[in-house]
Amino acid sequence: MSQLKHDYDDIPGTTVFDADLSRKGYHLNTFFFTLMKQENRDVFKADQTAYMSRFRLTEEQRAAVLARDWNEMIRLGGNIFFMLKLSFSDGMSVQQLAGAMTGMTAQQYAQMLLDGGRSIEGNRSKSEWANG
Amino acid sequence: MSQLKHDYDDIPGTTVFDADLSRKGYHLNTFFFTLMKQENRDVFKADQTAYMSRFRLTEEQRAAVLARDWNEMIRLGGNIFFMLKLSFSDGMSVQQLAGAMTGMTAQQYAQMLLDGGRSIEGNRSKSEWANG
Amino acid sequence: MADLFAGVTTSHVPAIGAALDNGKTAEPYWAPLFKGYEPTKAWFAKMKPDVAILVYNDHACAFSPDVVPTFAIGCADEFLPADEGWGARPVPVVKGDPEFASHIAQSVILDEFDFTIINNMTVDHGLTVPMSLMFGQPKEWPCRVVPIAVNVTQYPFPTGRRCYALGQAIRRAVETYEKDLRVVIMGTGGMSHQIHGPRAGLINSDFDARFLDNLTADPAALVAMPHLEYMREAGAESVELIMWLIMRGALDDAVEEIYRFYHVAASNTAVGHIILENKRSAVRA
Amino acid sequence: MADLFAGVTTSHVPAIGAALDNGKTAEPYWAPLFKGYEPTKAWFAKMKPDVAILVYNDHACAFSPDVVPTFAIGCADEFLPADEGWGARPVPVVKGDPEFASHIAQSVILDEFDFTIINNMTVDHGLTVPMSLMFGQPKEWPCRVVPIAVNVTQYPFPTGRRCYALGQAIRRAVETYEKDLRVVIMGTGGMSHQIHGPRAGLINSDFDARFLDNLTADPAALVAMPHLEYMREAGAESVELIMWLIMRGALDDAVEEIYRFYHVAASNTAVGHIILENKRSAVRA
Ligand SMILES: [Fe+3]
Ligand SMILES: [Fe+3]
Repeated sequence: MSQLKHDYDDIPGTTVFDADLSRKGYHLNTFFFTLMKQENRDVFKADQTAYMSRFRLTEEQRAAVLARDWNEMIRLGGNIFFMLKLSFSDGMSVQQLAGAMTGMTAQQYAQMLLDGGRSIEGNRSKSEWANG
Repeated sequence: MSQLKHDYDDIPGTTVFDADLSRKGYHLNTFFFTLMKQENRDVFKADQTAYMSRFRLTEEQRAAVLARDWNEMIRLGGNIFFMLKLSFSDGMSVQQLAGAMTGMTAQQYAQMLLDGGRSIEGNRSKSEWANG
Repeated sequence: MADLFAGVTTSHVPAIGAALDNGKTAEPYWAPLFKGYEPTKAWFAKMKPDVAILVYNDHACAFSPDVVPTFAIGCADEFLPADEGWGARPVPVVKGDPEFASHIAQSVILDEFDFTIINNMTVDHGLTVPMSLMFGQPKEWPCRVVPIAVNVTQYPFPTGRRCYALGQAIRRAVETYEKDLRVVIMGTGGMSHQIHGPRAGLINSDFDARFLDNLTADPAALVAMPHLEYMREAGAESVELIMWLIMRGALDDAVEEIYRFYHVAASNTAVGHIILENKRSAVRA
Repeated sequence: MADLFAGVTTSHVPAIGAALDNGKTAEPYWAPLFKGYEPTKAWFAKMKPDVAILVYNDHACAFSPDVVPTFAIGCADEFLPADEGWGARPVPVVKGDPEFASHIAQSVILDEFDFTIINNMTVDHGLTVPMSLMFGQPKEWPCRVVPIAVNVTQYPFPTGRRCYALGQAIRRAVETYEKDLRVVIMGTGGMSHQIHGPRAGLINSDFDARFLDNLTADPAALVAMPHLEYMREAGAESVELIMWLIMRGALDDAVEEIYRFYHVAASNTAVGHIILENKRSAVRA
């Protein structure tokens, strides 16, 4: 295994939003932040691409938003708390948003939580995950 | 002498901008802050009263601004660094602004600084000032 | 003299607010949770604090990507509920206590904590959901609030040790405030949860139980825990638990655990809640 | 490895910027002042730092009345000069060093300093006037800048002791940065001045001389000085001098005073300026 840049890089399925990601996602998160106003949400929903053109997003970031590819948004610097503005605008609950990032169906994910949640066993380290 | 609320209350001719003044001057300083944009300065200069009506200033604060009564602005919660936006908008130098609060003419004040500035002797405590 | 007599911690899950606001508290999914807070509401109704120092994290609502304060204190007259993307919660305006907040700010800054003073901000579910859990749905909140916002948005967050020390500094600040005030401090956020990425949905009830036990009895065992351990063991977002250490630092070493409640899960989150009274307060009561 | 080899302090009077921008540097009023910075410009041209950590105070330009951070660090790519009421100064954009700034932020936050991280802000005369004094009027500034803004707008300010300790934490941060960087730290503001109220125009050259002497030789004598003493003895706004202690804390105990300049007055302010090199750096050079 190559040396990790940060201790937290070993946690599987997890992205810690640090300064590097903050720089990468600055304009993306600024875009999300504007969705806290109804008038902005209205304009965004009427024409997502046009609204996003107001912000200095990369092509990848724009595509990830349009596709609602939440894991990809995180990879591109999206911060989960800022992303909630978009998912709330879409009428999603936090459970629906989180579930959408796991590869499970909404029902499977909800059931997992009813059953006590994802176990910590086997989920501490990337070394425990088949695909890291 | 009555007990002072803060140790710094004993410094003559001086107002320390603390939390109490910050609350008192919040809207006044917010108004000053907007003068950092040319378009706002233009609107303000065209009709000062109309521009100030956008902010929740007290009648006393409005009057002090119109009269350019700088000491009064400070008494009413103005912070010197925010007030500089107004004096710079008026084309005053910091020396002209500071001098205007001393009761000296601009020339007298400039000369005092050329001569080494106001002495600390006699200016440490309100007890040294005839009128406190 | 102001008297900080008790501390309360609770998770602050947004879905709890939505359940309340949409009249779903009696539904089978939600009823056990709200039942767990009934004793709390009774305790608050009896104790009648004048002010709550409410430690929470802003979830990217008051603070844009431009500004990330490690510790921020709200010194405004009032705080409007934030519109987090689906309209503001239909809850009362949160009334501040500018004079008390400014006293705390001044005291902790001179005590070498580098606060950011906030004179205008909205407050999100991190603050309003705990208010709803403690007080239900009144027309006006029954106490004033001093909001203290802690950065858990962008790493690095303040350390657990720093948070605990801040609590101690807040205690010193309260003890030097001359007005008669009954003060409670609340630490919110946590417990186990992760709401992003393929590992979302993680819950570690053993971790939570140990955390609750130690919070009352042995907080020294918690202050040295690195951020990594929270994030790895109890989900990335469980690091919000550092805010509970601020609450604990503000209390005496000797506390009585008045009430505890634990519930899995609300939405993605393990809900933990505890009420601690300083033993000296219990004696006086 | 990054090497913090020297510290520089200077007053940051706005009128100095205006004199430069308006071509008045040869006028009798201004010539002695600018002459005093000629050796400094030569020193910078020789030492060629890659980055300046520039400690200053925002004069209510980047920070509205809504937000008052005690310590803020600028992690952006670049910082535009602020329009303080008469248009922005015609100086180059200030280039940041986001990676180095973020490293410092991370290091000092984990070291229990409660920074506010700023990802977007303008910079006022407090930062740009020192740049002009060090570098003159180039098309591009010859080094990158990590701005650190200290609250001296709203009382209470951080204590001198806290500022000095922050300097020490910054030193530790620089020492753990892996890139080869030649770093200088600048503390700006002061010296004697008061620009408000009936006592405006106060200058206390004895105080300033003692401060300069102690800054080099005995900073421990300065760190305990309460805000009251600055404000009373050297004018309310002289409390900006606490920022010089951040510079000093970042240097070794053993420093060599390379240059000193003192001039009364520029506009309302006594201008003080000092260059200190770490002795170990002098050995290596
Ligand atoms: Fe939260
Ligand atoms: Fe200054």
